[in-house]
Amino acid sequence: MKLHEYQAKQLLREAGVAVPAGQVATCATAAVDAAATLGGEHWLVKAQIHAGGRGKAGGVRRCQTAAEVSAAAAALLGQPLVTAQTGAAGLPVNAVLVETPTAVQRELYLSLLIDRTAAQVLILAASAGGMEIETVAAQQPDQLLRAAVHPSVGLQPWHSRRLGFALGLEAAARQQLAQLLTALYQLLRSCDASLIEINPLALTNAGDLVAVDAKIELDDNALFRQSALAAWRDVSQEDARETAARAHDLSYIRLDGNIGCMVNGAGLAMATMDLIQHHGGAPANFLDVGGGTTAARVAEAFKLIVSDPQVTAVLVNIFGGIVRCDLIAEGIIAAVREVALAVPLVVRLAGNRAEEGLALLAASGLALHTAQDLAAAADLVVTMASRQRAQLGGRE
Amino acid sequence: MKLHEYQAKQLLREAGVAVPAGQVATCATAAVDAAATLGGEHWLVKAQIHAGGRGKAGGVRRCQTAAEVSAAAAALLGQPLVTAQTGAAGLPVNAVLVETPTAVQRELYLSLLIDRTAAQVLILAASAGGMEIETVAAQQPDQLLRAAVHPSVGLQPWHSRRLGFALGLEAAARQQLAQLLTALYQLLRSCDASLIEINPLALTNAGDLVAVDAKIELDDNALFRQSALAAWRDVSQEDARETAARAHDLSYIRLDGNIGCMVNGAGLAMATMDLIQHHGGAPANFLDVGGGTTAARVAEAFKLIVSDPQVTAVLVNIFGGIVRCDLIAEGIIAAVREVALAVPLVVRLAGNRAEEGLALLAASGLALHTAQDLAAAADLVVTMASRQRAQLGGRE
Amino acid sequence: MSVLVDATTRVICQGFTGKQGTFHSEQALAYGTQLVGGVTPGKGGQRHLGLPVFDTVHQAVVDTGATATMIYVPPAYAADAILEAADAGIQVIVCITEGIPTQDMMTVKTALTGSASVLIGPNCPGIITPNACKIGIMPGAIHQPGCVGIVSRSGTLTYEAVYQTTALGLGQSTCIGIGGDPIHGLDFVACLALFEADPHTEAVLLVGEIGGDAEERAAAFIQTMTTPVAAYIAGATAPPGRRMGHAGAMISGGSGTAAGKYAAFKAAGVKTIESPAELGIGVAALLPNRLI
Amino acid sequence: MSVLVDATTRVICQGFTGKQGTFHSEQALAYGTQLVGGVTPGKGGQRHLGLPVFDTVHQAVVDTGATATMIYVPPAYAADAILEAADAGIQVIVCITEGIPTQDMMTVKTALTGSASVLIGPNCPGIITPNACKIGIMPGAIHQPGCVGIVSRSGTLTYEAVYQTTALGLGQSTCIGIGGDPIHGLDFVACLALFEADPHTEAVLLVGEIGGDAEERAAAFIQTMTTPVAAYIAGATAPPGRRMGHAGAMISGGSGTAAGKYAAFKAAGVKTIESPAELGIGVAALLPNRLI
Repeated sequence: MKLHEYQAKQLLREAGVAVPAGQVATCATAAVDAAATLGGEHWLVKAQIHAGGRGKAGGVRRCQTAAEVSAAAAALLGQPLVTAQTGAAGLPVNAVLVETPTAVQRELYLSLLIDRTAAQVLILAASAGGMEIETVAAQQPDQLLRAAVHPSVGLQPWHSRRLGFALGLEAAARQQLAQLLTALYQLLRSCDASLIEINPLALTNAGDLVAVDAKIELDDNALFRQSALAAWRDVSQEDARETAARAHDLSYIRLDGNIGCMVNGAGLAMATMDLIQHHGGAPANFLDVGGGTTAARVAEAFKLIVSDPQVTAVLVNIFGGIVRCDLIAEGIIAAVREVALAVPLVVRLAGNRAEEGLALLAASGLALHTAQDLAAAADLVVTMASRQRAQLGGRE
Repeated sequence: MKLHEYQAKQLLREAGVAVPAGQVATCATAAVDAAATLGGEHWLVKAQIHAGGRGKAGGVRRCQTAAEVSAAAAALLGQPLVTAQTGAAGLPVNAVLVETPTAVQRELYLSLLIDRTAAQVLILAASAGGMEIETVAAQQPDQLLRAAVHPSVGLQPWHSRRLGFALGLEAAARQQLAQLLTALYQLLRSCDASLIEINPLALTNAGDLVAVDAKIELDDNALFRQSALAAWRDVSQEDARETAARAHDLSYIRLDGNIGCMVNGAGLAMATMDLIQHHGGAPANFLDVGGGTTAARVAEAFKLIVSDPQVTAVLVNIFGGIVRCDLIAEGIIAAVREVALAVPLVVRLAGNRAEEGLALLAASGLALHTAQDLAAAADLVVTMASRQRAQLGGRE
Repeated sequence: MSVLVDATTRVICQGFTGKQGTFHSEQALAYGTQLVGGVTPGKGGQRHLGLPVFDTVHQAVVDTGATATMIYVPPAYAADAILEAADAGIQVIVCITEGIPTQDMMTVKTALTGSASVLIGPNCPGIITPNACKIGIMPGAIHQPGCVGIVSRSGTLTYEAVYQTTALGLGQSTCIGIGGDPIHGLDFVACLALFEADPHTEAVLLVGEIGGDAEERAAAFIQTMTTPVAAYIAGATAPPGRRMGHAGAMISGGSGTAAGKYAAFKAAGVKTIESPAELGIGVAALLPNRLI
Repeated sequence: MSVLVDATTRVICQGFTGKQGTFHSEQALAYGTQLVGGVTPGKGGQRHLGLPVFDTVHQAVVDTGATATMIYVPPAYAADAILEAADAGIQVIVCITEGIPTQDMMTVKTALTGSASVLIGPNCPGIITPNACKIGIMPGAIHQPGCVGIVSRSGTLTYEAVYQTTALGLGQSTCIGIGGDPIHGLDFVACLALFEADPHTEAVLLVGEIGGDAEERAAAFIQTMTTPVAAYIAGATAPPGRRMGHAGAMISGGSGTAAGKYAAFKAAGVKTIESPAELGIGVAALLPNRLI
């Protein structure tokens, strides 16, 4: 789960990390009030969305008057913002952060994340602040500094020496870095974050380290014990279908193709997408109906898939492990009738009671195709999808 | 460094552990006041010394009136208390702890210590409270419960389940045990304790767990960062010579024999004691003058050794590694003159400039014996010591 | 004939009396697994499915001699259950639980470093040696004793691999689902080493997926093996930056892609399988004498 | 010819510009150790003893290719120094510092589990391969290249062992002082395994002392060795419950006694030495063809 910049900065501020003075606003009037409260002669108005690349996309505006603040907020709020990271539709801006600008001497990069291979917290830092860290890693790998934190000892003085000296910081800034790292490590652990990224971390003209931008991602698996943070979830930043899917314990991700998929198991779901592509088609979605698949869930999954107008055929691929394929078949029959499915459907059932399931489908009288073999099912659905698309094309 | 029971209980109380109501007193009047403050009809008056076995030695007295409290405190305070653990001289009682007795249903044993081999905190527990844990380990090894705490995860719920169920505690007491263990583990880590022992841990008639007695030992190496606790050191409980030795960075331990030893290095000092015994003598002390031995330290070491009236001969065994034996020889000459040594002295020097050192000693005109070989030195000092003892015996 | 578990393995179930624990314990018993008891704190002394229930793993081990455990406790308690099993001396710890916080697994994994216990999972189907010992949620019926070792980060996709190798008559020596979480116990390399040492495993089918670098490390290890390995990677069509169901299955910052993993396998001379429909025939190609 | 360090080992010193670091760096250089630089945070870029000073171990490793370090920093900073060296990829970390808090060493030891770095010490004289590489505070002059591997928990008592083996013309392959603290890095078993694997170590002299069970574990390991081992234990006359100088040298609760350790060695068929005057002739007895 991603946090907004203003939420991340609130956590940082509470952890004792220096962040620019700022206030969040959801309307232009509030933005002007915020600027007045902050005082000074310059303000930044920053669009709050769950994606980076805002600067280049016009999502961060520098203002010198209240009128400019008002105009900036009004221009940003209520509109989708398209950045290099959002996709073509962009993400809605429902809040802006009004901040006092920071007088920056140097921009650094700093992040803490969980290194899955080492099973340790990894600190990454680089002199090149403001750049994407992946770009630094690709283009200037020797500029990327790493320091791993062993869980049994936690953060040690050498971590900040290692990074502070390598970043070329003076003694006072190294001291601030030590405090900053301590605070960030504590925060990462206490809020079950999988990532805390400060980019850029500014070394100000006054010689202080200030978190000018901040990104925090939380471990979804740990939200059960982070209820205060879980309440900060902003579903407006997420795909509506994916949110709806989650409500039914379905794992759904929208893709660019036209063949809808319903599969049990994440690995098999990915494999099914690959299979479709291997056979010349393009998957419209990832959809894992989960382990204990029920007829009700199958119905919800169907609704989700066909709610996508790009879908011109559907492939259901269920491997009955513990779950019985005949029960799944009943669920499919009911769902197809309920949603009045208008596109071709290929169902592949294998495993536990697969033959009984396939027989039920065949006997249902529905216009669907069945298969027990993966390759055959893929060939069939790709063919069906092209035919359907051609027909639709013909109707246009 | 050992803490007194009342000090240990203060730390426990601050950590949220249930301990009996009590007050420390250093005179009979204060003891009576303490009893009055505590209220009730019964009090325990417990001698505060750095040793166990107080109960059987009369160091814990049960009183029913203020007069009894006064009498118990008066009887204990200012006197040495001899227990099975103190040695024949006993330890001085300078304080008593006046406590409200606990209505005990069952007595348990619980301790946390550093397991050196596993490099983990080890929790020990046993149903047989009040017994020495070594006795339990020897006589009822299957009654001794162990649970190790890995530093990367700290205390976990399973620790208290493991111990709580095995100790036969009911659900409410298991819950209390979980809180108790959490508090003790935190305390051990935060105060650099090498041992926290609650023996007995009482399960009261009311079903609560109460620390009826408590023993805490701190890691001497960590006292530099535990200044508040280091100030609790009670030198009255330590051998005066050992305390004096520590002030000069000497490591001294009084033994029962008659041959004083001065050695550089702890291992070589133990080996020298063993050597003396191997050659038929008995060492009077362990004395490590340390690594960077100076003439001044050698002089202090000499004073310490000869301040022990049992010493009838002295063996100096210095292996000159980095330190120069000729400088040590000069220190020995000065020290022998300063303390007007009245017992035979054998000096073995080896290593860096040993021959020069031995030559200096030979040229000093002092009545001392030299050797470059360990066995020869040992033979010589054992012979000298017997002869000296015989002469002293003759004079008596 | 197998790795880690066989017909003599004595197994307990943590979370024994819960819904999941009960169901899969019944399945394990029906399959013939030597399930010897289970653990549910507070229910010690009771009996369940005809087997003894214990309050602690330690007591279960003392009383039953169990050396393996399957864990079906909720995510919030799973790390604790794993650590309890390790402390009690359990050698093979199979954690089925899905949704354990990553930081819990981080400290657990550290605590198990250097331990004698092997952790399989979490968020995995478990481990099965056909007709001998089933510890997990996989359907027993699709398995068949045989010569292919299967190791996979996935669940149902593993069943697909099993199904296809069974259909071809190859069967499986042992199948290990190592789980889809970013931090897990046994990794590909460890499983490959076990299969390499097993004289009855004639080929290994590795089923990987996008995210992390476990497949890349496996590729390097396979170069040291004599047993042949075929590998399939799920997620060639997955978009970057999205978590594909499994917490661990995500391409981030351009690393962890299927293309990169396939390239690593090809560079290591590993037989790669491009379609999930060809898992069986892919590994069969390594065993020309096996197919009739 | 030696274990862990030899004439090609490139060494740095942590706490380089301090009094101890300076003195023992001079001694190491005089002995011929390939000391290639040192670390003192804040003094990076300076030169000391003609060698470069670095702010961090990482920078020192990058610039000098060092694979070993000797640490002379105060106790409060020593754990941090060890961890910094390990993270920088130093293979042999020798920590001389005495007085490190036990809990610091507890977490450090845990953090090094599974690491590629070997820790010697703390509170130890260090390691020396005669006429090749001296890392520590031992007097170089008493050593002589030879066939006896020496491993010891003590300082000056190790010198005594060296002195006696040199006097007999046996010399030493490598001498390792593992340190007198209750929690330390390399233990007897690890050192014995290294000596066992070294073709030039013909016998091992083990110098133990009271406290802990390291000698008992060593006795069990020696039964698997082909290289003969002689063992001496200091502290036969030490009273129980007293810490004999070394933080680790204490008999507690009747365990860790010299008698118990001797019994373990005898039960394992190890040659035991009862007098510290016979360290040399004790190990020489294992090498009948060596003495003229």
